[in-house]
Amino acid sequence: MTEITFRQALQRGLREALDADPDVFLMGEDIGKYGGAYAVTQGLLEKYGPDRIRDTPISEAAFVGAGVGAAVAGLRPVVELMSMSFSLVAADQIVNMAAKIRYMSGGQVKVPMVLRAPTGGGVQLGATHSQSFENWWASTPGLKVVSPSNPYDALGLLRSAIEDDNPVIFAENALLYGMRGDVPDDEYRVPLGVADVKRSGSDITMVGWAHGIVTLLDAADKLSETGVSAEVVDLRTLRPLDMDTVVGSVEKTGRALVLDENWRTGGLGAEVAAEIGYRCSDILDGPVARVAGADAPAPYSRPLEQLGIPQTQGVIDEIEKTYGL
Amino acid sequence: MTEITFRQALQRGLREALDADPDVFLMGEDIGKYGGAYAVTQGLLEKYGPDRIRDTPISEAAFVGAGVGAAVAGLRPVVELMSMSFSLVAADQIVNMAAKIRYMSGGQVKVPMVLRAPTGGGVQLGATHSQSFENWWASTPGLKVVSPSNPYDALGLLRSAIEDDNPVIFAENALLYGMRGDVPDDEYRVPLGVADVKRSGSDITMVGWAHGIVTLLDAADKLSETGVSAEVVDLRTLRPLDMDTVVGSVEKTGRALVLDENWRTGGLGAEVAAEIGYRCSDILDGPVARVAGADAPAPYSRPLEQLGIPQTQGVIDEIEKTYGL
Amino acid sequence: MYLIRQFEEVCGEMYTRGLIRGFLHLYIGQEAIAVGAISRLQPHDYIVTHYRDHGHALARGVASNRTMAELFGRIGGLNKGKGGSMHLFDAEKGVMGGHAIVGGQFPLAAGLAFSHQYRKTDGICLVFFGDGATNQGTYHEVMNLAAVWKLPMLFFLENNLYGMGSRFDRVRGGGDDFYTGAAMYGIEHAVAVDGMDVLAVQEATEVAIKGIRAGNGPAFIEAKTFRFQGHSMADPVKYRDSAETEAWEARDPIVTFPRDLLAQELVTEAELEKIRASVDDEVAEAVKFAENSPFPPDEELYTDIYA
Amino acid sequence: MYLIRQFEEVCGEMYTRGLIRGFLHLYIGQEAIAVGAISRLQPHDYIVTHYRDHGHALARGVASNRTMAELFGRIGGLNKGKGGSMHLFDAEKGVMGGHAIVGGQFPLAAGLAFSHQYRKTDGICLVFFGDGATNQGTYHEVMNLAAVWKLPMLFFLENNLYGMGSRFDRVRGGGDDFYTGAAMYGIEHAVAVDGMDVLAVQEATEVAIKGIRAGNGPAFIEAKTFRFQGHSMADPVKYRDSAETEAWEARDPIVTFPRDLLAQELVTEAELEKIRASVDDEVAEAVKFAENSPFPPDEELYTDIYA
Ligand SMILES: Cc1ncc(C[n+]2csc(CCOP(=O)(O)OP(=O)(O)O)c2C)c(N)n1
Ligand SMILES: Cc1ncc(C[n+]2csc(CCOP(=O)(O)OP(=O)(O)O)c2C)c(N)n1
Ligand SMILES: [Mg+2]
Ligand SMILES: [Mg+2]
Repeated sequence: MTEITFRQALQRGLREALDADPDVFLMGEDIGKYGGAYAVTQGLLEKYGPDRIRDTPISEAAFVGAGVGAAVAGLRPVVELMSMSFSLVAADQIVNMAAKIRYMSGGQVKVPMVLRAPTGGGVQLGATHSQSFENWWASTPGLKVVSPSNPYDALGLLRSAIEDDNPVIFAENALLYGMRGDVPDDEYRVPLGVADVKRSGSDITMVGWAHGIVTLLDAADKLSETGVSAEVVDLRTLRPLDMDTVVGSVEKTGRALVLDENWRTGGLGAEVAAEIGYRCSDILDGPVARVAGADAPAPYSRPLEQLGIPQTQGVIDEIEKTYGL
Repeated sequence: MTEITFRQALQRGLREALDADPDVFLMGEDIGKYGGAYAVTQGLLEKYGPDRIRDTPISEAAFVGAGVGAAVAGLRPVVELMSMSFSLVAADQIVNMAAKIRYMSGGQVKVPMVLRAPTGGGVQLGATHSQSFENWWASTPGLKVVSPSNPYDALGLLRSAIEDDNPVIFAENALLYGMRGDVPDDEYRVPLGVADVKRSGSDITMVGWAHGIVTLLDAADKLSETGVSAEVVDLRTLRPLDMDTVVGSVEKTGRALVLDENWRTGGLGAEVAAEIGYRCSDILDGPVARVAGADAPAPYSRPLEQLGIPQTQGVIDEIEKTYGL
Repeated sequence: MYLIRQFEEVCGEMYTRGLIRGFLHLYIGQEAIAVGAISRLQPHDYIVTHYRDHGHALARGVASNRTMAELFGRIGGLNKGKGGSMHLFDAEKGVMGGHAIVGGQFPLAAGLAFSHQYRKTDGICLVFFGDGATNQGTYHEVMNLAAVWKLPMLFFLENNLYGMGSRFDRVRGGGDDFYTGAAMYGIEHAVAVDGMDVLAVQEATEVAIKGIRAGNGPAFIEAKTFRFQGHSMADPVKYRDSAETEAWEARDPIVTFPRDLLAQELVTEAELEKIRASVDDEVAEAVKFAENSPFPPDEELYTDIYA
Repeated sequence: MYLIRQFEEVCGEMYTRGLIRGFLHLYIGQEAIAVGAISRLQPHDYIVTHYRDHGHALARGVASNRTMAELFGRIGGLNKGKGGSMHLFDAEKGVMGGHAIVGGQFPLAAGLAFSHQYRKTDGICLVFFGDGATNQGTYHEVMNLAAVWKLPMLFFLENNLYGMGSRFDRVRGGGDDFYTGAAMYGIEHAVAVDGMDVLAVQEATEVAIKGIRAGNGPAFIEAKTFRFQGHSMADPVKYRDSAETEAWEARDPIVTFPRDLLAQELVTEAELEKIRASVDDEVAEAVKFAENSPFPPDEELYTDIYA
């Protein structure tokens, strides 16, 4: 066990993959000489050279699609977008190319590619730079989507993602890069598609992912002070969704709340809530509560921005409102 | 009253707007000389001339964004995409520009633009050409999204959309272009954001939109044969959602099914189901049933494609499974 | 070339009979390009193209019967019927699609070319596209990327003058020649060639590929050509006059090439007849194969989504 | 120019003090461009720019105090604090943003230019962008669209040699000059100008705009310049050596322009001092104004989403 940051966990995963497999290479804007906008790739150019750590022009559609091409040819590209917000200019390549080329070809090719990107809001970057489009990519057949909530999962999921033969969107909430956590020294994996109970409890199941888990664990702490025992389920993978783990938890607690930090309407949180509602209707003690980000573009001004992001108290209030706990 | 097709209804709406307001102009690929890929704009170039009916290069990002610019300057562009599937190459302009420019500017500008596009699958165009991204645009604050199910609504909604001061995504299910229906000769409007009960019933509320309404009405017919009285609610507008009408209906029937023809996971149907589940938990006689398109890229082959699209029998089966009706 | 022509003619028929559906874009008139260019490839080279892709597949030697079965949406098709006309794949032959989003194929092609460079082989990627596709941003982004990275990539523009109903000069600010723009990206080898002349295409491709394999980076060829029919089967072709079409039809490679061969006595009328007959047979067999191939079983809806 | 410089220096301080947050991109070193170019506009012309936008706003006469308040995220800011540094708007003055998606501003600018054309006014739209932005597809698509439609649009490239940490020659296949590429799109008037020389910029802009207003269609100016500081406040600037920076700093327009004026006796040191003092006051006042402006009230989260 070593305590490292989320950023270091990712860096370790990248280094291991580069060491282990010559087919792995990295590509993205300013990941080399500049060291990466969020410094995840710092030092890699010096160690692995420009053939494997490739700075790209500001041409997201081109280099995301080039990643697909390289993957189809059997390489294992790990592509970095400077922000998930910029995935929109590459949306067609992600949704129509990465996700579908295997299916359209009748299974003749596969796309072992990872597309990493910092995601989320909360640091006053404004409306165009604070978005979490992994919610959309998670509704796209052909893609896998993960979004870890701590250094352990970040490393374990990154290992699995790079080894996976499918296009994996790896969404890194930028608020977490500095988070510290214990990580084993051995080569563990966190499998894709498996949710994780981050805290067990008996009164209510609170489901979330990524930075939302920080909020939920905090809420669970606060709730325990008033005698409410909350279980926190971390989805970790947004596609495929591990609804069995979620449902298993709700079957135990009889109550459920889903936290989605992105826009409320049509977010992934709605999917999770609808599924819980369907599969647990017999045992639920009330409706599935939802807490989500404001249905508004992200404002720059700090107090407004914070108001739009789900906070601990909002979670507690919603539980009180829905279940009277 | 005149019986016209869905296509003619749209054409009438466009002509009226062009006649009424010199600030209205049309732009899109091959809408002029070619007459439009789905012939909606046929004859308009001849009547209104190339200044107002503008053929564009195959540059969706450029001309969608140019529409935003023209709208910001006070014109009222009606922009056509040849297919909603192509909206992805303009995704950034739709989501980061059309939807946000007003908010980011602190309300200094507005975007009175309509973005029309044929949408949906079912005619063997394959995975890249059969998609309904209005589901995503409907989760984007700043946009309005409509998708009519018949000629009457198509004309009424188009009139409202063109007069609206916000960016409106106008999703035209391509299967409906030939549908005939009665349309009043007067200048009625269908307001944005108001759902419509297309058939009333007492046993179950079936919610859908666009081509899904054809399926639901058919299912309601079949259900009535076995004595089940189904109410069909047509959302018509996907953003803002008129959940009050939906909830009002469910309060009456005590049962609900949501039909979303697009991919099941993370679709708009999940949002509607989650909200019904939340707001109607006291009165629901069971969980909110969901029927949706297959979570798969659209295959070309007809039998496979049809298998992936919700059919009448699938709706009936789901109701039977969920409610035993 | 004649195989492609005959195949396409029959496809048109099959579409009218409802056996092929969706969008069908025929390659009729442009055959000299696919045949001339693709004949210069090595087996480890890649081909990427757009939705007007039958000609490229056939020129690469992809089985005509499995191609027809694909258009019929049958399990015996190249893509098990899942791709259809616009998305033909034959990975073993390096045919990496058939892409129906205009301009969507450029980035993929860059990545395939990159794989050759990364692995230090002498392979290349040949990417076909139309005049209309040059107005997509990906064209620009990938031309630049290929140039900066010196990717082994041959950009092959089939300039048939129209993108659907839009003549290029109505939607393009630049002049009549597209190839001259390549220099702006630092793509040094860029030429135009007569797309109705299969030998000229072959020659131009040979030269371009030699430079690419030598490590000179990407090259660009613009072939001037014409599609004799509508954009797709749905197109009534009202946007151009017949004089233009007739002028091009007079240069039909399916007519002119055999005529030249005959004139130079490199082939006899009898030999030509034999070739034509065998091609006609092959295409008829392809239709039979397609008709006899079953539709994909239901479970295929959910296979091939993930590896 | 000195107003911009002083404003930016103070912004840097305010950022360090935590009063400005998010991304902050300073315009220091490039002042001659905004001032030279924007001085040639008429009131009904539009300006569209990217995230490095303070200079353009100030040069257009946008109130410095409301600009500072915007950076502070206050209700008295240009955009009520909702936009921040990267998204400055002043619609009354035709400043249509500040856009933070690289290349995202091109289509908007085309539409604004189109509105002038459609209404048959002589107005234009001036769009600023960086060297890095030329690698986005929208650049290409809009250059072409503007040329085909002859839009009254001035493309103004501020070539400061770097896009974040990438020197242009590491990410661009073309040569050192960008402006030469405009001809490929059919943009006839395209020139380069010394971006450190405010009078040269003014002159070049004057000429370009004259042609645009005369109905000649779009024009293109490339100004060679340099940002003296990092890309944003987060940038430690490890990717370039100080010699390059120093060479450019020696040509600092804030130093050279007054020096030239003094040499030509067009201004006295005392007059300059007076200007500087008044600018310093204005910026200090702007900070005060910003500090005293309250944060937006909670309900502002949900206003301005829809009209
Ligand atoms: C992004 C996108 N926009 C529009 C279309 C519709 N479309 C399909 S083919 C085509 C014309 C393309 O013309 P060109 O590139 O010249 O190729 P050609 O058909 O002439 O071979 C258009 C507009 C599309 N498939 N994708
Ligand atoms: C689509 C997109 N990709 C990447 C970024 C991140 N980014 C912001 S500015 C920038 C560099 C742009 O350089 P340039 O256009 O030369 O302008 P400069 O900063 O030099 O003024 C990058 C990569 C972004 N904002 N948008
Ligand atoms: Mg063409
Ligand atoms: Mg720059």
